[in-house]
Amino acid sequence: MNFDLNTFYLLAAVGLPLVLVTALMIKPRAKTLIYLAPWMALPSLLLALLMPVDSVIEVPWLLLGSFIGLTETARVFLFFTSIVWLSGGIYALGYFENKVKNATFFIWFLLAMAGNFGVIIAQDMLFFYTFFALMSLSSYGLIVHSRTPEALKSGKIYIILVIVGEMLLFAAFVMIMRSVASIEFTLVREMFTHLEENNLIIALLLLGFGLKAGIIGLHVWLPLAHPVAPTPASAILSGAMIATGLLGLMQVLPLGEVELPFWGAFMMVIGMTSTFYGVFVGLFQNNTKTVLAYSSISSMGIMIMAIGLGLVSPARWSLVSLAMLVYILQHGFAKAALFLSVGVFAKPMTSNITRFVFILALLIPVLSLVGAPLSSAFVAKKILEGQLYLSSSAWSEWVQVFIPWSSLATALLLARFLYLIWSKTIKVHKDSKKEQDNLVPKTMWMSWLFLVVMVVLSPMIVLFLGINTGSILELISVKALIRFSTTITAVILLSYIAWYITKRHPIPESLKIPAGDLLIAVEKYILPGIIKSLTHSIQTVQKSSRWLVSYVNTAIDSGLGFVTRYMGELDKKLKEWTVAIVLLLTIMFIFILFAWRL
Amino acid sequence: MTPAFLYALVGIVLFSIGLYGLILYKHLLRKILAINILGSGVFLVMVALAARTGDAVPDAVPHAMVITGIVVAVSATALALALMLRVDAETGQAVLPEDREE
Amino acid sequence: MNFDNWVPLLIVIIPLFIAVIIFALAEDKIKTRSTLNIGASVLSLGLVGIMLWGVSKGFHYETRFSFLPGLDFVLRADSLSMLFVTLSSALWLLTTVYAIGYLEGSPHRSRFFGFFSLCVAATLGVALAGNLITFLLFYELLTLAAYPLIVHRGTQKVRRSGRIYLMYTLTGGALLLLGTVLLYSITGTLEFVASGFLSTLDSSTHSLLILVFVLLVSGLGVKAAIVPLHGWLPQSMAAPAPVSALLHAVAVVKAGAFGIVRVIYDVFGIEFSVTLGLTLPLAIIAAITIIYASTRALFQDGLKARLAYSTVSQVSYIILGVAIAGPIAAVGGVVHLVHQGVTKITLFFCAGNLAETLGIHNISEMHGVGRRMPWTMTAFTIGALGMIGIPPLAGFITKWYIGLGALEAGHGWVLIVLVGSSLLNAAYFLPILYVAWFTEPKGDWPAEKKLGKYETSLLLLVPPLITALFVILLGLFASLSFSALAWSEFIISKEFLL
Amino acid sequence: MRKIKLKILEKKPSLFTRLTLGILMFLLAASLAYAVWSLPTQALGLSAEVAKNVEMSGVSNPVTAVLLNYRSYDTLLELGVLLLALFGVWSLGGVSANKSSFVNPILDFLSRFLVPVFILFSGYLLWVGGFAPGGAFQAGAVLAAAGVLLFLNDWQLERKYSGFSLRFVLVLGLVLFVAIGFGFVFLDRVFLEYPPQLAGGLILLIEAAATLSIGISLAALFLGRDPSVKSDSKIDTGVHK
Amino acid sequence: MLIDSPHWISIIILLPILGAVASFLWRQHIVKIALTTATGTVISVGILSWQVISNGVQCYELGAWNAPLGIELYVDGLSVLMLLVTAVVGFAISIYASAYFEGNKSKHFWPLWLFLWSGLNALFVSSDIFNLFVTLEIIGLSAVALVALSGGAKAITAAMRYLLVSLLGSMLYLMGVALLYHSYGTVDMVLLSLRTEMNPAMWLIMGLMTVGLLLKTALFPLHFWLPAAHSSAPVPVSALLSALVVKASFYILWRLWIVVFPLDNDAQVGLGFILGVLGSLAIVWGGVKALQQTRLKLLIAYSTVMQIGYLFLAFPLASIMGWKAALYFILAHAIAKTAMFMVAGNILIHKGHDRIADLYSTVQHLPLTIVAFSLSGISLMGLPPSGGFVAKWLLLEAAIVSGQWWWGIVLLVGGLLTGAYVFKVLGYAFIQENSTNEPRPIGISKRMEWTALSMALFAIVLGFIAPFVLGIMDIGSPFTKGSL
Repeated sequence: MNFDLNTFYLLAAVGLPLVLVTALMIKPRAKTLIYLAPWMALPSLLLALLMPVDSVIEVPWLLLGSFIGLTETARVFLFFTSIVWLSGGIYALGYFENKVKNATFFIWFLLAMAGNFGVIIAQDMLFFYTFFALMSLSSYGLIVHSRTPEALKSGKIYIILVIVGEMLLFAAFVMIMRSVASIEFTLVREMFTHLEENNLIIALLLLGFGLKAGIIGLHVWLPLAHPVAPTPASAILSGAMIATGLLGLMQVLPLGEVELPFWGAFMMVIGMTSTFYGVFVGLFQNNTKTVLAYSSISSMGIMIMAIGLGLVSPARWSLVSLAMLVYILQHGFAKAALFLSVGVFAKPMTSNITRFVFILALLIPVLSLVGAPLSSAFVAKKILEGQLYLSSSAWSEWVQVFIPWSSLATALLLARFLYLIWSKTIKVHKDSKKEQDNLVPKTMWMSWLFLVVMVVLSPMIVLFLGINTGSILELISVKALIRFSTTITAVILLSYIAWYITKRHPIPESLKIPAGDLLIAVEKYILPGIIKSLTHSIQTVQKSSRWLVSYVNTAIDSGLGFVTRYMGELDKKLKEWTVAIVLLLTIMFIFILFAWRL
Repeated sequence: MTPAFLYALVGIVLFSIGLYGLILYKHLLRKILAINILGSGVFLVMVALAARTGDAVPDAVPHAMVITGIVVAVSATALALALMLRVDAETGQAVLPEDREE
Repeated sequence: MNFDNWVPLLIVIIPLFIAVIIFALAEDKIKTRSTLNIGASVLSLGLVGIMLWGVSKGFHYETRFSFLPGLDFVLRADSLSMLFVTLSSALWLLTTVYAIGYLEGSPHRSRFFGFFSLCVAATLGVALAGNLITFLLFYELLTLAAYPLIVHRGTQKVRRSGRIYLMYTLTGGALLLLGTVLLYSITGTLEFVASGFLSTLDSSTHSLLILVFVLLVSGLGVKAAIVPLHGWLPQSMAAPAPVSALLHAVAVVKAGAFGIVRVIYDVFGIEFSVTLGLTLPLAIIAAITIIYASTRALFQDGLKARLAYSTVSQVSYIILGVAIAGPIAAVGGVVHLVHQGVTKITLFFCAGNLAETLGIHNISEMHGVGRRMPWTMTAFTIGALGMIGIPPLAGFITKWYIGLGALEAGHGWVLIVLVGSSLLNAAYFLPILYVAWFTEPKGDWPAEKKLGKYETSLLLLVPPLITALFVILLGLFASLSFSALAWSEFIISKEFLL
Repeated sequence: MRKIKLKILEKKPSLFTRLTLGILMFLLAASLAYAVWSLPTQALGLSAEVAKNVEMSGVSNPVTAVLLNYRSYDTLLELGVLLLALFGVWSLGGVSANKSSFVNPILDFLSRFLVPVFILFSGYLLWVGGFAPGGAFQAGAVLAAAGVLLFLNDWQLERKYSGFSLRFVLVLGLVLFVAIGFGFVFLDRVFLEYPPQLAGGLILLIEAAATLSIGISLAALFLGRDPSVKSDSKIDTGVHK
Repeated sequence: MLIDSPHWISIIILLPILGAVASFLWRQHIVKIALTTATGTVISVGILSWQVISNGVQCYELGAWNAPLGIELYVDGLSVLMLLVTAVVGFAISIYASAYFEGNKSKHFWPLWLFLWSGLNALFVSSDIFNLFVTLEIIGLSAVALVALSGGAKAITAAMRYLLVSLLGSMLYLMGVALLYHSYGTVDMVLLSLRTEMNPAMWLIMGLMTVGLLLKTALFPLHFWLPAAHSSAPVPVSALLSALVVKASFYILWRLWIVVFPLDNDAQVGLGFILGVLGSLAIVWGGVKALQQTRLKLLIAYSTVMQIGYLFLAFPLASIMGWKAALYFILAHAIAKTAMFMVAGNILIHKGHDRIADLYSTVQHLPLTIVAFSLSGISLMGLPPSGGFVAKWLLLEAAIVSGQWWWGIVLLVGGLLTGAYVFKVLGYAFIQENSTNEPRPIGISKRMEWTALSMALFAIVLGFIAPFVLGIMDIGSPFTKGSL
């Protein structure tokens, strides 16, 4: 077993959180252990920085012989995921400062963390699938942590969808394994070329990973899970975990090698629709975290569109992937920061200055998400536009048009978010004078600010991580600046109008789309029908089987009764001499008859 | 119709009558008597057919068997009678339980 | 008759011998009885270890003496039997420890442990049997030895389930006997031969051979709880926990499945069964069992009843794996023998713990039990996830291989069955985990007992944890040379003339 | 002797049963008759061998020769059967006989006259067995008749003799037969094989002892219970039902 | 030297008779005499069978008169096994009875029992059909007297009925002997087997003798006397009746069927079919009735009716393997049934009644007895480790080889029915409810429990020594036509 150092480091990154979990299981109330929890993300951060890239290592003794290692994309993912986990963890320490009775939250937290890191370093289907399952199942614990009825209900929906997703992935992986006869991603991608009936496989993969990434139709659990989960958990959920869905697709699909026009186009369309659908429904929500959830859905939509582009014109994939990485990195930091900010702003501020600084810090991630010139989102969208323009397929022109509109839509949604945060903080602000001690714990706003800084630095980080997107500066052309300022003014104008209208006659309740839109509809109209018919059929089956059983029983009993009675008489009769001897003689005569016939 | 066959025929008739009596009558004494008739029927057949040796002296072996048979029948009857008395003493009537007409 | 010839016999004789001694032991001699029990299981585990090492080195262990004209009593250690023997003797040790803890202070313990070791002797015999007649002998002994364990509690309900158990298993035994005699009258030999000895027979006997197959499989199917014949298993859940743990997770049920594996591989030979067109219907029946039993499990409120139905469906995985005539599916089927055994015994141990310490029998009473007995519930969770087939655990390996093998052999529909049944498994296991971990306890427990300073007495707590650990290890390190998976590949490589 | 209610007018079984039984009996008799009729009219059976070996057997009457030499084993077992019947009757415990004090004078006179005649006559029968029809069983029967006559007169065997000595006499016939039969095995002969020259004497000896045993055991059978046991004891119930 | 002297055949007959006579004479130390005779008989039977096993069939002309005139004793594999089983069962019963009977009862028991034993030994060795009649009578009368020994109204009436039935059977058999003698001039089986041929007289002979013996063997329609007799008799006697006496008349029918009756193979199959059908009815009837019984001894008696049915299944098969199976059934059933009756006896004495319902309290005091019951139950059911299984296997194989698989099915159904009633009884042994307060149970002597257990264990061991036993069965090939 060649136990070289790299394997040790990789496995340690994943193994360490698990070790701490067992420690916490043994001594749930040890304060020191709990404080250790966030720092478990550190080794993977170091790994992301120092590990040589492209070293796929075979670990023969683990599972069915697994392959792990850091590829280009994996390194970026590992980097921003570990940072999000780190800051989320520190934030959680503050968030649970007084309330933490025992370490249940941190046990689920560490399990999900291990799962997340495992998924990133996995280079074969089984290792990926194992840690993907670990991550999804343990995040259930995070979602239902508050144990409120809505939390449990959305948890239930989440776990059902996760299990269905798992099973679809299992089927897909088995089919791949059958035709590819190896579980390593590289070989899987190569073999994809001559895979004949791959439509079913790709559909299953799309469903499986789409569920995690929140494509339209499969996104229903996101808006329900995030608001109920504790803030740090929902931050990590939408910051790091959703991205693993994308990572899965990037690992398995033959991006850049095989041209799958149909699936590419399909994904582009799906991506775009979910972007705008996310924003459209998001606007109607009045819970800050649900708005953020819908914004994650819309940004994921863009990523799906990018993958679709990769499938439609594989030649463009090299640059598109860079754009995706940049966007995901930046989106991770920004979305996590926004979620954390919700928690921070929920607490009263001490003085006006801190409040002003906080609002400024809040604006940075919002602007970067919208695609402000200096932000990496801007870079990503710029590259995407370029590639779309260059790709030959008919769909790409149509999509290319929508890119600018998408940034407008996200801007609108985030404006809605700002409005909601603003209205909440003001209320708290008034009576903040009384409870001085209810201040924002230091760890919370420290980790939040750390993330904001990360958002700012993301263009540089991208460069540092070796993704040469060309120097940021030459991209910022004057035209881009103008376009950006126009969108900003349009957003301010539109939001003011919207605010003004809603103040006069608020939107009637019935029109409001509840969180989890499609699912609610399904639940209200379709599901009850199905359940009713199902229970009805089961009842009929049970009733008939019960009737049959009782019928059979009565038949047997009466039969037995008859037999015993009949036998009783026969027995009594047999005892009489006449009958006995007559029988004797008859047997003798039969015997003689037989002998005679012989 | 040699005399031997004639006697054998009588033996057979005795046999049947014995069997008839054994089956029909309930009282144990009648049954024991029937058994004896049955036995003597068989012995008669045995002895009758022994006389088919042509000359005056019949075949001795069946005769010896009949003597043994008779002794066996006697001892069996003795035991049967003693048992009948006990049945009568125990159950008040010399009839087998299944034949009892209460 | 050197040492090699004595080892298999010794392994079977030790528990038999112990049973006789324990029967004679007075009720209050707890110390001696426990030491005897554990000593016997450790001793036989050691012997199995020696044999395991020997078989891998190529030694040939066989005990043979003539038993009927033309038929011998044969105990032979081939690779397939080694797998099942190791499983049974390992789990026997654990269950003994568990049973000692579980039956603390209950009456008739001598009688219980006597019949218990009798059962184990029968299982080891079933595993080591070298021909069909010896297999039949121990198979019937198992039926008999299991009955007193089922009716151990002596209540009316238990006796009724005992009666149902007998009705099924005795008829099964009769069918098996008829099949064996019919086979013997056709072929003249009953020895297990690596890839079956029936292929050489001329085609005139094929219709008879199909009848023999049907008789044998239905006889064995009763114990393997295939759908129409599974009625007795859920009923016999009223037996005490160690009984349902060892018997219904390992001994009785496994003997049936193991028998079917033996019949298909070592009597008919897989290719010949395929030519006779027997494997497909069997696979379909196994699939129906899996789905039907899982749906039935959904509606059971009793914890052990739900586990029982899950056993019924899980055992059919083995049959499904074997019935799909591909080598990979076969590996899945055979390895599931071990995995299902280990996982199911963990679940039953935990169910037993809950029943013994807190008096919980139904799932509705399990609210917040995770907080009261965290370690038991962790073991239960590992077991449950293993059953559903979540990757790092043992169950996943089986489903992976069976799915793969099925596709290999062109039976696509099996994959759908696998996915469907995994969903059903999740549907009936996750609510239990949900109720245990994520809900608040409602008032106090039905019959709480304080057993030792941990959540329950160590004797009850350690076995499930060990088996849960096994569930993880078997899954995590499946590719190692001495793991169950490698061993089953070694078995299957001999069966399929690749 | 307790009166046994001999219900004469037993309820007649129904006509139907009697009819079927009648038919069956007729059928049985007819088939037997047919079978016997189909036998050869002339059949020597074993009379030739018997005649050939009679002088070897030590007696001239062929029946006694068969009975006590050729098939002596049967006779041995037969004595056993008789003794067995006695054991059986004694084990039943017998019914307590009520002694009627009134002695019938006629009976008394007749018995005083006839008993010695019976004894004499049985002695003759024993002797004539060798060369004419007679022998142990017939003699024993006559002796038993004498015994029955005595019992009818309320004759009681003295207590002194009704113990071991009675049982010894009962058993004497069988024991002597076995002793003689097996005795010659030590003179390297087969069981129940008599040296030809001694055969006659031996047979007579066996017959004498047999007559004695048969006579007394038949009489004891008539008495119906073990005289050594006090007659008033009610039927002793079994120790375990 | 003494060991290999040819006279052991006569000794095994005479010794019990002398024992009976001696125990009749010297009543004060009756048990000592009886037990010494019993051991003596067992030893002599052992020596005889060792002789036969080592140097084959033995033929012994009594009184040095050869066949047609004199009586010949003939011992082959079949008779050796029957002698051995009688010796084993007899010895166990003697030990059991020595503890079971006291005082007055044992005074009557031993002479009758020893006479019965000698009758059995005489029957199994004799090859003369009239001699068989006499031995049959010895067995019949002693059995009747023994049944009447327990003295109750039920026992006496059962004995009376049994006597009448056995006398009727013997008379029918005697009529057959008479006809046989007068058509072929001899009563020796060997000579008869050469001379008999199919003619009207032969039909009748076969009819009479078969029906007579069926009545004494209590095959299904003619079984009405057996349950009452076997259940009301004292325990050692009912064990004797079920294990040995019933088998004696079967043995005679068997010998006649193979040796005397002029039946070629398909004639045997044709005629055997009737017996096979009656046997199957017996199995089903016995099984179902046994299931309905509430008292243990009656249950065991009906199980005898069923087991007899098994024996008659061998007739329609008419193959050597079928006969061997029947013989194995006799061995296994004799030993298992003796053990079961002893168990019933122990329970009866211990609690005063043998109602199955409240068997639970006995289990506490008589663990060995319940183990004996389950072991003998296993043998009766024909489950693997036992002698019953070997017999069931051989019969099943014979049925299938001869193509008449339906007898196999009947056999299996029988096995299930036996399983049903054995486990019904065992089930009660596990009930936890504390039954009504029983009168202080009477302790029973260890000897009785250990004999029951040893017989049960022997029934299981019988399963493992099959090759040896089947080897004995081949001596003198008793099952081929012209064998004797």
